[in-house]
Amino acid sequence: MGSIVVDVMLKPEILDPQGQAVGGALPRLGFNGFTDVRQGKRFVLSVDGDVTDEHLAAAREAAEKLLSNPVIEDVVSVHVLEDGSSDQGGSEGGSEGGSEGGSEGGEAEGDEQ
Amino acid sequence: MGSIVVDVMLKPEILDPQGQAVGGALPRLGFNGFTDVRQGKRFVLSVDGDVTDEHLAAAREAAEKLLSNPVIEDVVSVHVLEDGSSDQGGSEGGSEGGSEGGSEGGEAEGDEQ
Amino acid sequence: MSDTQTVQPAPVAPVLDTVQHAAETPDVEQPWAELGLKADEYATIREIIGRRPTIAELAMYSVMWSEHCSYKSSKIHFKLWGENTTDEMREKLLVGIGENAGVVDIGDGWAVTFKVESHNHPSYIEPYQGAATGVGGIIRDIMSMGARPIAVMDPLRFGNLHHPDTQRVLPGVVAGVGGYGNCIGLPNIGGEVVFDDCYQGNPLVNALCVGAMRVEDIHLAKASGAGNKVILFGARTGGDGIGGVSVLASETFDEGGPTKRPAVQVGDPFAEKVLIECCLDLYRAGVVDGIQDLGGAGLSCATSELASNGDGGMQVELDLVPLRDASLQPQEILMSESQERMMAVVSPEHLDEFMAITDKWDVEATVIGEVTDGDHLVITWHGETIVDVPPRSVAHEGPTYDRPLARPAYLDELNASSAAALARPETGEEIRAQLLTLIGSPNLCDKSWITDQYDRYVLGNTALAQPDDSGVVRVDEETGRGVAVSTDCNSRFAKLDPYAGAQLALAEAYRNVATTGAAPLAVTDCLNFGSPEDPGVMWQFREAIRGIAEGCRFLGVPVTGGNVSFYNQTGDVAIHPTPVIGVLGVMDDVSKRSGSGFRSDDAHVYLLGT
Amino acid sequence: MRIGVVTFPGSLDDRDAARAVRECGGEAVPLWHGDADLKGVDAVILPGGFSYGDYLRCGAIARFAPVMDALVPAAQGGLPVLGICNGFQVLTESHLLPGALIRNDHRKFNCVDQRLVVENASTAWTSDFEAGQEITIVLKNGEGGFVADERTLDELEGEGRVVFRYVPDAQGRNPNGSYRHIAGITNERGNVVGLMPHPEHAVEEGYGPSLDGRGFFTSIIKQTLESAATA
Ligand SMILES: Nc1ncnc2c1ncn2[C@@H]1O[C@H](COP(=O)(O)OP(=O)(O)O)[C@@H](O)[C@H]1O
Repeated sequence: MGSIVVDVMLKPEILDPQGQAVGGALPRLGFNGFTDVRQGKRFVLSVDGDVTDEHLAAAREAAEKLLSNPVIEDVVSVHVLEDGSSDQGGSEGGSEGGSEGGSEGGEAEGDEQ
Repeated sequence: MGSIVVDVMLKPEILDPQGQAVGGALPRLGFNGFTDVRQGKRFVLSVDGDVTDEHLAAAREAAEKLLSNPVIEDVVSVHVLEDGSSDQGGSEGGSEGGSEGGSEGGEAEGDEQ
Repeated sequence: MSDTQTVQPAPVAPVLDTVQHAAETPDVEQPWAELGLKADEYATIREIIGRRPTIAELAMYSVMWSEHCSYKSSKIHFKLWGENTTDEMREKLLVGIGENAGVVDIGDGWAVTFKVESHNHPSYIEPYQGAATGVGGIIRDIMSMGARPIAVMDPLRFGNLHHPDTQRVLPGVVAGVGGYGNCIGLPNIGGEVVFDDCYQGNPLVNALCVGAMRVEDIHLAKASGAGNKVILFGARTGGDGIGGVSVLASETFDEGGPTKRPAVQVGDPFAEKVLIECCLDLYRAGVVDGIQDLGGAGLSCATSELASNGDGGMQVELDLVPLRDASLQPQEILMSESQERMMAVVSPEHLDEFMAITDKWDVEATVIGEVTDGDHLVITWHGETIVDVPPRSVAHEGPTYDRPLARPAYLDELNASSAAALARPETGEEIRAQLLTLIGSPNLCDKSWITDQYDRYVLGNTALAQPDDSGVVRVDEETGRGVAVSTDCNSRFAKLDPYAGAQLALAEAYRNVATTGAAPLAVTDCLNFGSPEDPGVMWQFREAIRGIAEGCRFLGVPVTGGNVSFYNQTGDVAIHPTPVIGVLGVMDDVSKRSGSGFRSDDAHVYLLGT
Repeated sequence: MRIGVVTFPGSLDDRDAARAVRECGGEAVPLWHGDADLKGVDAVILPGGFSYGDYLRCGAIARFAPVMDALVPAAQGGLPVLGICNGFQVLTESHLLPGALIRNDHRKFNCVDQRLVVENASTAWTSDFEAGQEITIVLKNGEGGFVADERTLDELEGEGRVVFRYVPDAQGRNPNGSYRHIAGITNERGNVVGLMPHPEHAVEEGYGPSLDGRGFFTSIIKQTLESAATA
């Protein structure tokens, strides 16, 4: 079973109350090195079998049509999740960080609206 | 200016009503190829200058302490955003999909709680 | 189920533990202790069914015989309710204690049902989801009576406002109550927020729901009529709420799905909103013979209670249950506490119409069995029988305990230290300072930071809500007939004297309802106490029940239902006894209600009473 | 005078909106999300609530309901449409109105009796008000912050399409962080109006903070009767 990750962020010029709240809380916990925080959404779409180009094309279209609102958001990435498990793998470790992205460098979504 | 991406997902065994609602809507829009959808959060933390190992260590700690709720969520990835812009770049294109991740393959977060 | 401990995984039977297999292997070691059963309870189960239970049967008995589901420590004291309920008090009572919620007749053909329940422990572990699913659970109780839920309330107790953990628990609980109630579209018409150090490690999240229906629409949880279908509808079943009971989980199913069992249940208010409208359509169509919500103990509870309340047996094919997590074992499916599910009993000629209605609302519905003319609850798994038990023995004939009780020794000393000994303010300055301290204290200050997070207007029938002492909602849009509800409890009084403290709580709620102009009609209660195994706590508990029951007789209003929550303690230290009382009253026209507070400039102020 | 009230799965204030229509002398016609059929109504209300749980973005999934396939062209053709709260969100997601509604700046759900200024009293839904009139109706939402880019905001203001503004508090803040205190807007034609506050909760004596909400419903009823008379 394969998975596709769609990442959506608010456009830089749109106010992000959640990111702001996190950014405000970090220094109170002793994290002082961060100048800004923005919060977005990450979708993991599962498919039966391997991810095909058709799946990716459909995911890209769904990302534009449904998963993001082009008035306020950008689709910043649509890519295959390499681990292949339905969602972030066995949850132990969730170590796909290293393997995700990069791998399918070509499929980044660049054409909002 | 550098950025670090933290990805957080609900643990696989936890019900995800949001993902479910999206999963239910996709077929109505003609997208039939997806068997499951899970929705998570993506944080982009900005730092002044380049991302250092200290920044990454702090981000990992913040991911565990503040950005995720270990009772129901996993931090699935903490990695450097290569574009270097504060968040997904100039929003035109948002083409970091290819360059993000992979780069810092080692830093995936694996030790919830 | 909230207090199950994590136990060592037991070796998993390589074969399905069928009834036949159980009969053939009487000596298999069973994890009854890990499942919270006592040795004699386990022995009783073997005696009832004449062999060792299968793992699925053991799962059912253990969860249904838990304190939470069986009321085994409290039941014996419930006879005080009956003894103190006169025929006159029963007059307006359409459904009394024992059903999912009591129902009272408010006139003009309208009936109202209301009940308060606790979700204390889950809300401490995961405040948002704990509180949210608490609200969701009580709403399903009200729905299962045939009513449309019309309002919610949330009596809350937290530790010290300034304690760092309160900063985690309070905002989470409030957001959870609001998140669920707002999204499901029920006005929040009141509640309480009390801070006391005794709740630091054990906050109380009680939730009350009120529902209304026409008298003839009352539905009950019973399965009768051989051949009638048993339908599970609503959300799919996942591993929710069985996380602690890993003894039930197979460790051999690493492939092919999540094998971890979440202890935290996640609520889906949208699914429940759709379920409400779907159920109301089903009731209107007259296609439901019996109905039960799935709450704690999930399918174990729904199947055994429906069958037990009916006049026959029930046959269920458990492998037909739609799953969210394909790796669940049958015993886990029986114990799962996945939210937003209901079970209905439907006659075959109504089946198509039933399914058409659930389809209209996109609610998944599955026939999983039928009512039989036998007297057993029989559950199969891919054709093999894994449960074969008398349903009453699971649902209603669990163990009861007459636990020792003793008046705590500290009470005399506590009562001896009276407020008279405290210093009095002497000067105007001191009085002023004291007044400011009082009105600035968390327990007396403005609560709008909390109440503004709740929708009090949705449904358009709210005649009073915060900051008034009772919530008032219209039931009948033609006449304005409606109800007033208030919940109250000062646990510091109850600590000093649980009998009088409980009566003071009752009296306060009764007064709050009466002063709106409503005639008090019925009482519900949520009895939050420490461990019943502590004789001092058990004494507090008995005194509180006695106080409420006798107070109710004096006032002429019956207790129609409620909830007991034990084991509210941190280590050995119990919370103050906290018998939260809800009183409901009726009014001919709620637009004529009187609110609290001054309403005009030249009004006179009178003091009534002593 | 028939006003349709759409019910999506998760709509909450649909019955209230229908009641408000009736209270003000109109006939309320229930419209179902799954039917691309407007039943010949004279106007449509998209009510408040949490359609589809508002899980993705408020109104995002409802926008694709069959009833919207009929409603969008009808609205573009001049059918009066009022979007209240979640209905406003559906209108922005459908691009019948510009901008978007995001999470309140304080990140909490907020239920208050809110003062508004009516800035445009010439839309289909506000003609019974006076421009500059102050009204108090219920505001209750978690994602009510109106945002749009500067150009759109300037355009809205320049064309008089800001219909309602929040009266800011003593600190100059509005209840959800809306850009330029905007509470409600209209399209170029003035037939489509969306706002976050809830007029349907202020139409009956004894229930709600005022009777100020009636003006929305009496406006549309009068206008429809007048246009029927002149037709
Ligand atoms: N948890 C709550 N949920 C809903 N309403 C609440 C809650 N707590 C308090 N309220 C409401 O807020 C108002 C003020 O509460 P409070 O100050 O505790 O009142 P009082 O001290 O008069 O009992 C009352 O209308 C009460 O019903």
